[in-house]
Amino acid sequence: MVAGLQVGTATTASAQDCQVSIGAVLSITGSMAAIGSAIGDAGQLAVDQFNEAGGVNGCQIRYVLRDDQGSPNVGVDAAKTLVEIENVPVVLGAIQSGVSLPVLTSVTVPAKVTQISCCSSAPSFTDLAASGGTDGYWFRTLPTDRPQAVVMANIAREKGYKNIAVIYVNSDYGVSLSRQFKAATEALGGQVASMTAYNQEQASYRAEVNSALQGEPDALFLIAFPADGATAAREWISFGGTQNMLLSNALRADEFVDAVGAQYLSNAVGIDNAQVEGPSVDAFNTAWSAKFGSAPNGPGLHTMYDAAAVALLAMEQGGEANGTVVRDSIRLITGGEGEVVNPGVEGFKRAKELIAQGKPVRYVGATGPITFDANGDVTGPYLIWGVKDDALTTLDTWDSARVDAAIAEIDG
Amino acid sequence: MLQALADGILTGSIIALGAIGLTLTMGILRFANFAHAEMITWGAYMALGALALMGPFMAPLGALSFGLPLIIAMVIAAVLTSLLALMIDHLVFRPLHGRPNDMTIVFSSFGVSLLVRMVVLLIFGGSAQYYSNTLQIAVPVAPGLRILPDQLFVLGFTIVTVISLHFFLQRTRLGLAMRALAENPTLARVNGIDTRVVIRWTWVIGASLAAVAGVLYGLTVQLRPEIGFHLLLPLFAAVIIGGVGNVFGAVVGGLIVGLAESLSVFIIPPSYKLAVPFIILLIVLYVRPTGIFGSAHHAGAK
Amino acid sequence: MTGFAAYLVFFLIIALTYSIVVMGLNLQWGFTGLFNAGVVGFFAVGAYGTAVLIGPERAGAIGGFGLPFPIGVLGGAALAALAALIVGLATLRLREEYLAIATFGIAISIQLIALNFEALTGGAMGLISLPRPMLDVFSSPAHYNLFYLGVVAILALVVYLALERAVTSPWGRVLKAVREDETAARSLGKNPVLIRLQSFVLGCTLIGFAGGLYVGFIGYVSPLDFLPILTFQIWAMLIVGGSGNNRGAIAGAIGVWGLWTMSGLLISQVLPVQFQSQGGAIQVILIGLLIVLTLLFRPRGLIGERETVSKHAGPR
Amino acid sequence: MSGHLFQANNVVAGYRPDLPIIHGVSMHVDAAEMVTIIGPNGAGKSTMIKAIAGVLPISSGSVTLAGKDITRLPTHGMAAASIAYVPQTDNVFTTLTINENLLLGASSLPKAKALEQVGKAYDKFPALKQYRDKKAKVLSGGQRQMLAVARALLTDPHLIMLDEPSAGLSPLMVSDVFARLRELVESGVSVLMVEQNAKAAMAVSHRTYVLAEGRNRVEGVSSALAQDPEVIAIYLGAGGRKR
Repeated sequence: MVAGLQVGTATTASAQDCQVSIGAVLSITGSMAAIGSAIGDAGQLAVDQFNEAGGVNGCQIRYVLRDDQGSPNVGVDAAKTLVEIENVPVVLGAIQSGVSLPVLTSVTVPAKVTQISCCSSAPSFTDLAASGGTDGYWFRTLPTDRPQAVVMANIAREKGYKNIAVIYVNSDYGVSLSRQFKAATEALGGQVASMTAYNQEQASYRAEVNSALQGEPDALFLIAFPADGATAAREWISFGGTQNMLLSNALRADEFVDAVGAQYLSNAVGIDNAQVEGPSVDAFNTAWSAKFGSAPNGPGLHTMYDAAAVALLAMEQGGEANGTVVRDSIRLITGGEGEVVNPGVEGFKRAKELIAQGKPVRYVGATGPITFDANGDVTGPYLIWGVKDDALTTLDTWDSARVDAAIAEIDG
Repeated sequence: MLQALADGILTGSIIALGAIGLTLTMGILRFANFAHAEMITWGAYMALGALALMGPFMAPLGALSFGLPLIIAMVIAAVLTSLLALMIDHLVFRPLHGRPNDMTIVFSSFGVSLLVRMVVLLIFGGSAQYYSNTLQIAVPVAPGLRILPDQLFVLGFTIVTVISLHFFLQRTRLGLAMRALAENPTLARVNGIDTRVVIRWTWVIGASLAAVAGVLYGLTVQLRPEIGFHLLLPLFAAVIIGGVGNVFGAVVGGLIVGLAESLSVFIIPPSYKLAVPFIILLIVLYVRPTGIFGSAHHAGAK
Repeated sequence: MTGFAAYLVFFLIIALTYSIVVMGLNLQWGFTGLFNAGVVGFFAVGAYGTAVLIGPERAGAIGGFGLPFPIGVLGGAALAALAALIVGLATLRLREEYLAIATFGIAISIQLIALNFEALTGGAMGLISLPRPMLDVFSSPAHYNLFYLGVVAILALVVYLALERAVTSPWGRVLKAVREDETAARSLGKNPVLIRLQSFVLGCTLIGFAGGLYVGFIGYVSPLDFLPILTFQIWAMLIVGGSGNNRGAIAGAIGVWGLWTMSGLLISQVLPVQFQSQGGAIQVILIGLLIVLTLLFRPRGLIGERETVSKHAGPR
Repeated sequence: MSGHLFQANNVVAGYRPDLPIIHGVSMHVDAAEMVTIIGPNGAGKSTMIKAIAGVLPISSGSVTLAGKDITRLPTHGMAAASIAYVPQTDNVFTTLTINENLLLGASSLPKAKALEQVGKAYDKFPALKQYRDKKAKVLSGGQRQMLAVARALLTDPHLIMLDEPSAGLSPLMVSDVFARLRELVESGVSVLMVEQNAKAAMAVSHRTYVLAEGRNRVEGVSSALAQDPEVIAIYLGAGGRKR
């Protein structure tokens, strides 16, 4: 604690004469605590790298991370202090849609501050943006649930699963993804045996597992976060459930594989929205491993990094730390035909040079190429992962074209 | 159905263990201790810490997922949980005893429960942990019924504990003194019973049972700082169903709650399962506030 | 208006909303000695009740009546009263701690309903795009916040004055009599159970009313708004401010909420990111310690009730 | 004055330290003596006996037994100090068996000695033996009083204090209880009791204290006081009827 205080003071003291802050509201404690602090680290990594590359407009960037404790009233208050007291032009976060939404509607949009979430996947944001409720200040770096559900339904069809049980976390994420999956599966001629919701942070999900087992399913689609997901998967396997498992994006974490046991996951197939190939992804993965000594396997790391990187590049591009300028600059540095820049100190240096020369930049991030649509949503490529030799491996990739084709097949 | 019955009995037996400790403290110390559930959490985590310090030195016993180290860890956890309970009693509950509003002490236990949970969170972190990472596969014992060897151990251990406690309360002088104190503290003192000593032992027994419940619970589920908190309502429901102060009642109450929770999934979605103890509690309070085995003395009625 | 002033307005809206909750709890605990362990449950009932009554129509859902905000808030408060009546009738004739246990239980159950009864509550997604009263009238969000602060402040003042009148009225004296000496109250021909029920239901009505005001300000309601920690925070406000005193209740709401937000700010400033994960736990520990230490060393809080009543101090 | 078995000097006591009910009462009991405390309702009789039995705190004054100061002794220490106390109501553990009730009375003794004493109690009160393993709630009022006295005697106390032993009993039972107490005194035990039934109590006791408003009012030999016109007028007028 004392050491911590000193470190904190030292960091502040070493800042250059000018400083800009960017804010983050994440669940460091509370129900998302297990994934929250690593996501916080991902944001910090981007900021550190950008500072090393020279900062934004010559100013050092201060990364102000606030804990929402998984609770909207705390999150809204945290965001309000960031906006009013820290004067941040950008708020990153939150993790849960239930926190991001009130932050958006009652803090960032009224204050004309840009909000970029790494992790909130609820479809309600798209509706809100489409109806003009966000004034364009809302962005998210992870795709909505729909494409994920469609890809997953396709994989189930490829695998020949006919009768699939769905166990999902009872949160906006789980509810939305499970529904989209059911619709997509049924559109593709498959059948969903049962839909079982579970409440977070329970010590046991035996009742839910028993209930899902009733329909004698030939496969399980588990939509969960790593800790709860491991409990559910362990009980599922323990009580004789099939090892033909489909796993949602949030389960791509070493923690999950370790807790369940790799030997039970040889038939499991998971999905994630990060691209695994290409120099931009490698640049992030290498930097992460160098800094934290482990592979960046966990939900939200790539998307959080990109959220922070996009915010910083937009601040550089816009030339001033102002929410509206950032909002308008984001589209300049993501889509378009500019020179590709990658994550990492070198990438950011190059971007700063190009921006200084007035040349267009196109950021290709830890999740691959990013293009925000009018509602602030991205559609991205997907990767299909599995577990081989006790470790997460990539089995397949779906590029954007393939995803779009799959969606088109269903919308037919 | 069969599986749900078996699961209900197993969950019920763990609730019963925790509820015995709660019913004893509620009966003898005369207040609803909201921090009792946190004793369960504390005990479970102390065993985890003890296991980590001991390191693996013996293979699991038979088909079970654990060996002697866990039993030793359980004893250590019981001791550490007793110490925590005595410390809390000394620092908080005893000074508050006799305040004008006797609910002050109940409320303070509410605050204490928060503190203990957060300290566990601070020490051990919020992520889920297991005593053993190896996954145990349930053994099919009948069509539609699978049981984990650990669960059988838990059931057996609970039965042995309940019987031992019964003999302790019926056959020993300390047990007799505890029952006397539960009925009439003044008369107990007049009879030469040092109630402070009995209260101390009550904390030790209640906390040890909570620690054992925590360890056994932790065997079949994952450890998280909230495990005790989530058991709080089932525990209170079991105590009130069985009648406050009634050990046998707490066991039956625990089984009723466990079975009701487990069987409820046939009627309502599993996500409402946590409300089941509350519904039962409300019904009991409306129909028979003294609980099934409650005597008029410890009755809920004023 | 930006910067600190804007934050202060925002902060006060929330703090004064909570002060109404604390005054409701004060009626129950401070004046009647009832331990409500499910404050957040009744707050949630008021909030959801309001949201359902004022919210826009949703496909395949119950509610969406689009009623005017004042009717919504009163409806939410009435629903909270109903929930209190159900719990109160079951427990108030029993030992005191049964109320504590039952209120604890109903808070958990209400949260489950909020999370799972999607047709009514929007489930995990919550209810969004709730109309905020008179939003169109104001030119900027800052002005609107100032207006809303005025509304909340006036309502808090009205509640304060009404409660002050109530507790000094004959009814209020009976309340205290019931708290102090039930047998004596009974011998005066007062039915203590009925008196306690009145106080409990009225307190929960106020708590529910504040829930409605919260919804009107945030324009959104989700199960995450009603985590059990809020119950602790409200209790800390009451205990620290001084139970049995409505001015203490208001001071406690502002003080503790300020302490809470400032400690959060401080933790984010001084703790490096690798220690941040402990920050929330430290904040909660501070609240817990605040409650326990105040109970032990300053049982009447900062501005407590003047001691006019007997103490039944008995040896253990 | 130091020759008395039991002595209370200027005792001030009450339920709250700042609101004393007893304002400096003194009394004494000699060996093998039976002493009664009477007084109108609210005189503080029960408070007095509770205070000297250690159930209520004494804020000033002193209490000695056989010359030893027992003023600040905790309640549970009284039994070991050879004082037994039988409360007026709730004086048996109704949820425990008769045998367990008796065993509890011997809590301050070693286990073997306790069993021996319980055996003796059955010899002394054979009527209790048939209920040995029954819960005490099945007993009648008189039987409960008998059990309470039997239990109080298990430690062979020098002094036994009783709070209204005749309360709620039929006249026949009352005389039986008083006869029993008289036998005790004859066997060498001292008795101090509070009584509403002043006439009957004074008839069996050696000396009587009359309390009023928490103070000593009158004291003296029972037979003499029973003739005292003042006492008769105030307390015995209608055969010790309640005010």
